[in-house]
Amino acid sequence: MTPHLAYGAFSYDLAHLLGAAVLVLSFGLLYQRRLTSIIAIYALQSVVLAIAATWQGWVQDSAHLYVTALIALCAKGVAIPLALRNIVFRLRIERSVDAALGVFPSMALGVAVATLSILVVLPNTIESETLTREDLALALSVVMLGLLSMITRRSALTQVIGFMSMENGLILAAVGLPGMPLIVELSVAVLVMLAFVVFGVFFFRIRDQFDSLDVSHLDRVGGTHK
Amino acid sequence: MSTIIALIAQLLHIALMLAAAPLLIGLIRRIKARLLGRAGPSLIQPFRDLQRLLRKQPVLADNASWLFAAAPAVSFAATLAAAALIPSFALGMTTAPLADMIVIAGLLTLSRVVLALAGMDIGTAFGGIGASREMTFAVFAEPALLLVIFTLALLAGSTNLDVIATVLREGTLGLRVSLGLSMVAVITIAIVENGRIPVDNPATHLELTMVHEAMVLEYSGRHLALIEWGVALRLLLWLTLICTIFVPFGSGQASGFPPYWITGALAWAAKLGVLAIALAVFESSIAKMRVFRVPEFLGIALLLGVLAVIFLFVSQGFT
Amino acid sequence: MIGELFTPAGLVALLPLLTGVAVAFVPSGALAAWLVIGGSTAAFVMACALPWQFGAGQLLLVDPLSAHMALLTSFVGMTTAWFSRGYIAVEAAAGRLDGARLRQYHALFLAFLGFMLLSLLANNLGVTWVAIEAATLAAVIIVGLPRTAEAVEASWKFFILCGVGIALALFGTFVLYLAALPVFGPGLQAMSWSALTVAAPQCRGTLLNLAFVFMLLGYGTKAGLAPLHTWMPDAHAEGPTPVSAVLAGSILNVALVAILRTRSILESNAEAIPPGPPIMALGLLSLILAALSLWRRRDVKRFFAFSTVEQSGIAAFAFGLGGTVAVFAGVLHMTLHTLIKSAIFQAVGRAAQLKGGQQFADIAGLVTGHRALGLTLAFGIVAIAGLPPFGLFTSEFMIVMETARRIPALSIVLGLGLVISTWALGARLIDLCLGTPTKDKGPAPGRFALLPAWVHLAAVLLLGLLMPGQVKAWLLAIAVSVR
Amino acid sequence: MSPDASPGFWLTGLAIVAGVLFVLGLLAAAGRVRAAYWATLAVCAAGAVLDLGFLAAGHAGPPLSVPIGLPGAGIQLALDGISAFFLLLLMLIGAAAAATALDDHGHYNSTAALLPVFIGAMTLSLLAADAFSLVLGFEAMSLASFGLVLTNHTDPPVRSAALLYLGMAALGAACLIPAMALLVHLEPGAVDLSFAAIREHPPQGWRAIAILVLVLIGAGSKAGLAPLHVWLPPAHAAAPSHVSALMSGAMTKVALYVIVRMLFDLCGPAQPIWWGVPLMALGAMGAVLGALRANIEGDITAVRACSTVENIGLIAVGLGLALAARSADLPALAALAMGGALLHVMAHGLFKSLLFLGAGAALHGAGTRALERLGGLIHRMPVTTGCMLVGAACLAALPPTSGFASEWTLFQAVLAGPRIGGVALQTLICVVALLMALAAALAAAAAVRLIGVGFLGRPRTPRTAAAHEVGYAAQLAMLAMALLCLLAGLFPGAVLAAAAAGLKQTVGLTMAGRSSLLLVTPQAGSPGYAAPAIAALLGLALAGVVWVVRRRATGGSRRGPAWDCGFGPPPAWLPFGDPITQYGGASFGQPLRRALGVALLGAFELVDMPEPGQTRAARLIVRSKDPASALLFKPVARWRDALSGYADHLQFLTIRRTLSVIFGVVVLFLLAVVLLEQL
Repeated sequence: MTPHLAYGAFSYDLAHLLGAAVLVLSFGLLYQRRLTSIIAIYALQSVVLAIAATWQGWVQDSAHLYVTALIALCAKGVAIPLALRNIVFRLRIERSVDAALGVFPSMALGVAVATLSILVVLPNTIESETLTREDLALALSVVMLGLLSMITRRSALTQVIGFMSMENGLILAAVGLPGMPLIVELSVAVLVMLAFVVFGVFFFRIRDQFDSLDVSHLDRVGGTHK
Repeated sequence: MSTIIALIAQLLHIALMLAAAPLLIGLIRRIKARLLGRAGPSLIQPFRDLQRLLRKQPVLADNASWLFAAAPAVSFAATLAAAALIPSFALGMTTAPLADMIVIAGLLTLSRVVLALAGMDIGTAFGGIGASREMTFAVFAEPALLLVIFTLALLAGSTNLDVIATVLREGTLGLRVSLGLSMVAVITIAIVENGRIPVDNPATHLELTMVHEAMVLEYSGRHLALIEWGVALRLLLWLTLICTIFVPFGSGQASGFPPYWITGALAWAAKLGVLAIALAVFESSIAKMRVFRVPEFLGIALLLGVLAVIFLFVSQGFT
Repeated sequence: MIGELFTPAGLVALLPLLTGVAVAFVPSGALAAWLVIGGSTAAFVMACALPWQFGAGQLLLVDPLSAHMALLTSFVGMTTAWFSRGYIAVEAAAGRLDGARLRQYHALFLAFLGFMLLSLLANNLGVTWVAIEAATLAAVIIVGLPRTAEAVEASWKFFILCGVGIALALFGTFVLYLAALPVFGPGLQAMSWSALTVAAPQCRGTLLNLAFVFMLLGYGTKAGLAPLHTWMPDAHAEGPTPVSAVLAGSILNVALVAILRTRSILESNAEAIPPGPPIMALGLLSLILAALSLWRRRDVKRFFAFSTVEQSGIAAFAFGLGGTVAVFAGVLHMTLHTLIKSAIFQAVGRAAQLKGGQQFADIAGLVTGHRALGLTLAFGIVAIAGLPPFGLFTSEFMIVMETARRIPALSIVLGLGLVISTWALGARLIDLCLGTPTKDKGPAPGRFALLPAWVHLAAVLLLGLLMPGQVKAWLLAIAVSVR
Repeated sequence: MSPDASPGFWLTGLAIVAGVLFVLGLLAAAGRVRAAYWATLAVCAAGAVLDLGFLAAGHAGPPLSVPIGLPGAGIQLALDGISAFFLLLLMLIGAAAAATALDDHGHYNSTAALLPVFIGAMTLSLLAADAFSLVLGFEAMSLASFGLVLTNHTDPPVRSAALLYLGMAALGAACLIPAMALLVHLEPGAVDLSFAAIREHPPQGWRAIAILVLVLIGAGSKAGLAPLHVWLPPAHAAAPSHVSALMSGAMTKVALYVIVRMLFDLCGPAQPIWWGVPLMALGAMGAVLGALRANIEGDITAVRACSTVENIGLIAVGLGLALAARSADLPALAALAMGGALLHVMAHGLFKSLLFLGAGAALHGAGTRALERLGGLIHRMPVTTGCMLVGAACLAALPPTSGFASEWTLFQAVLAGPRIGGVALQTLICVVALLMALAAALAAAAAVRLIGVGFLGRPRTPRTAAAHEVGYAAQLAMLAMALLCLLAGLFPGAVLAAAAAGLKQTVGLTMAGRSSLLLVTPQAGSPGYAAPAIAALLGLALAGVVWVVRRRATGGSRRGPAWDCGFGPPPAWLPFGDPITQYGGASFGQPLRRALGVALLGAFELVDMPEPGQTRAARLIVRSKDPASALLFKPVARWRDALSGYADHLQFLTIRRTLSVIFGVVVLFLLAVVLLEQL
């Protein structure tokens, strides 16, 4: 019985609502086929995540969570989407995404995965706090959906975004855990990784797929070395 | 005392074998000649041939090695040793404890191998042909022989020829299918081992059909004499073997009263005579077969041998 | 908490990191190389003191396992630094690395080493994770350094796959924390290895299962367990050899240690599913897959990367098998493999420089041409193939023996994999070291260029057949502590 | 057991011998080649003496612990009858090989580093008294011989042979270690790997069967037991001859020793009768296969290697029979079969190494090992040829040589085999006897072919015509081996006496009362085989013949061109006549090839006859393939390649597909967790 459950139903409802919103948004990511709007949805998801973090911070009254929320808001909600948008225009990537898997199958798969993750989490945590339980289930589904959207799309940017929404899922899980220590450090570390991805996409001029690096512009010092 | 008698019997036996071998050849030649309507040479013609050959000085090929010169003696000695082990007119001679059938087979192989090597020593094509075919035939003859030995060993409980002959002479075993089968097998093997028709023709002059003759083609003088004598001795040896195993009746006991030896010797001579006639008739009634059919011919002997052993297992539930 | 970094134990990780920062600002390549040697040597020296300062802080955990692994890693780091100096000099001379990248290389080398040591010594799941991630990022950059298309692609693949992998591991970390929550309540306690190991029985088994799945798969990716191993061959093959030499042994050790610890947590919890079978399954799969893949390789470094996957599989299998003997053998196997593999990579790197190519087609007849180099490589391959008199024979004997005693059927599969791999290794041994030598295109290594490799092989020989009693007791203590 | 608790003097000495041999490798690596060979020779001789001392006076003492090996545990060495018997053979052959290597036949020097190690490793596996040291020695042996096979590694066939060889070695280890593990009884707590502990808990049920299979694969592959013998001919042909002598004479015997040790000693007598069947069946099969191939191969080393397969088969039959008889509680028969097997071990070890040394001499003196290029060596290399004749006589099992003595004993055992009972088994034994006889006869043919084509006749190449005798050390080594062969042939009883302790230990009964120095008998009191008497009989007959000829015949002889049915004397430009006109290896083997080879080896011959007007010579091309390699080895290689192809797909997936694999694995594991928790 940790103190913050004393806040009763409302806190639970709102946290649950926010988590659910994040999940729904990742379904949206899975569904959406236009790059720009995918980026927009990602930004929205990050914002919702930030709100969720704030709310948790208020519920658990821990200052760390506010920092996390701030990071989520600034970096993922604003900076990264802008950078991606920039890349899209710079590299003139065509806006429509070709999917390796049709809309319906991927959605169905997504639903299945979400169900699976709920199945995995819920019976496990009967005696733990309902809030945590729900949150973990949602977070896991978000992670899995992110992975799913990485493999159902051929376009590199959407894969990158899938990766990032995976990280969102992680942060969601983290903020859900009462008194999670080192949360700031962890989210910073995650952020660094995201920065790497974006940098990589930009640096390697990745247009259509992860695998198709365009390294023609790199100075081939000792290109024979192999 | 008895050992002395046994030794005497032994020496007598060896002398008899040495003497009877050419005689047997003469006998067979004569019978065949008669069957072909010719007068034929006298019985002691082979002795005369041996004499003449011994008197001639041999001619060695230029690149003949010591092995070539030594081979006839060794081969003959091996055959003689084998012959010494096979009881002719009396059982229980001095060498009886040594008369193991596998050893006898080994000694015969020894004499064959030595001659085969000698055949290859000059490096002529014919020597090679002869040696190769001789060894090939042996490859099929020896397993068949071993199966016969197997049967006999199962019946007599030993591979010692003397023991086997004693057991069979008592006749307690009665007539057995296995024995019949083995006898056919042994006769087949004997024909091959002695290079008689239909496998090989000792009297041929067409080199390509030769086996044994091709192998010893380069020999002359005393060497050839030893070889001829050895061949005769081997034929006698095989016929005696057949007699000793399958018709052991009438043979005396070396340690026994010497006059019984006479009866034994007579019985032996009679058996040999019959076999000689049978052989002559058989040889003059069929044609020589192609070399590559000989393995099949021997294969039959082999199967008969297997059959004999299996029959034993089934018949008396051998344990 | 940060204060612990300045304890002797903390310095083991801190010194290389600080030196790395320093190196980043040193213009001269030669000086940088010496600094690298200094930093790694300092780390090793500090690590030598670890066995006398067991204890668990908030940040750092010094128990037999971590002390052993830190000692090993820092040792390999040191020898590799020595080797790297000569090797990189040749690379720079050949113009494959220019000044700026040379500096990056040296700095990142130290960062890589430092973060690995930190993750080994960390007592906090979060810190472990962060350190591993940092080490990964450093390695990614180094692998990409040659800037050839292949290298860049390799590093990109490395990054994406391991990124996803450790994301999963992070989720596992969270769940583990949640599982420990009811025991300790919110706070650092619930994330510390030492506390978790003690309190495992009271943790929620069902949550532990979930955590275990993610930890295993997440860190399994880094440990190169099939089928999550595909990044490893490319990374090893394309990166600069010194790093792949360290990579080969150490990064997977780090991951394996994390898996091992998780396993021992689950073991001691009654209601959790037994963690052994899944680990064994992944281990066997890696063994078989890698052994088969060995037959198709044309690139020498890729070839040995696959043998790394195989060895990692064997070690994982041993850990999955559990029990004092198996864990003992597993730790021994891990240790020896790290030593041998870095020795091999050192020899291979030299050979590649000598023959101007790292394809099997380029390298042949080393023993005839360059006796020392050829024999070093030959002995290395013999050792990695698990043939006597080298140590892997002992450890593999123990593992197979233990398997056959407890799960006989599996010992056949294990043996099959070992046969296939030994066979392939033998084939390549013949190709590389024997036959008519190919012509040299590069500088031959100096007389003592391979001294580190010799030291490694000598150590392996000693540990294999003449293990001193103290060392045995030491390894036994480890086995008992994580059994 | 000895009253004193200290490991015996002999054991300690032999342990030191093994250690010194390992050190000698380093000495040779340091460049002191001749010194190393001399030392090896001396050490092996000393080892032989020590071993004889043990056989004569020693008793199996407590094992000797050496602090090397498994962490903390160390290894144990022990010496008992069975290992001492094999050790004697090893030491003799080792000394001969080292002596031969003393005068460097081309590349013998480059084997100096590994040869002592090889012998030492074999010694270790013979002295081993616990599971680890046995496997350690076995593997070290394989590794050392692998290196030795690679001596002239620049030609491809050698490399491929060595590779196949290494594969078999790895297979051996992968089978022996589990077998050992199954022998070690299951008890929680410390595992005791020592043989003493293993003997106390003989395996039963499926464990025993698994052990039997594993040992047959693991050690049988090393021994060259069919159908895993395929590696043997190429490996022996690839190695330098003195190494082949060791491999064929000693190493295969060490593998047999492992079979004996594990199946007879460690598994205990309480095993079903059918245990002997696989050994008998495989042995007979391999005997015929090997002997037949010996009549077809064209390289004299390969011929010997194939006949090794044959002899190993014969020994295996003996071992199998002994197993069956022991289980049927017929100790006398078991002792007879085991005695025959051990006798053949000794005989084959001696004459086969002699033959290999001779092959090395031929290679050195005449520059080739191909039958089609040799010939007429009897004139140029009298000593070598003489020794080869002795060896070939043993190979052909001619009385009164050692080969005949051992095969006679084996045959006696097989002929008495039906006493074990059961018509099925009896029929099997009958067939086995048939196959054994066939193999023996084939071996005789092979021996004649070997000597007749390779050493007699006319030289086939100028190089052969100019052949020269080998160095004195090699000659002495061959002469010594030949002498040993003759002695072992004349006094098989002595060899059986040396094996007595081993027999007692494995089948619980010695040949005492059935074998004296002069006589070996199947049953007590019955007539048997008296080698000296037979020899004497032969000698007397020979003396008599010579005497008669001397007295009656005209002495001396004239030389002249060969008659050869009227072919003229050779022309001046072909002093030996046209070599093609004499029988070669292929032509000698032709009848057998047609009669058996077509069926068993899929042999076929192809006459390459030039068109009229072409000047090139006609050629006879003969091909044959070993069924084992066609039915077993090639498919395995194919599967391996196919599987590695599939495994490779995974490596070259795109990143996206790889991620899907990860995703799949995660989902799989989560599903598993769900299911496990629902249960």
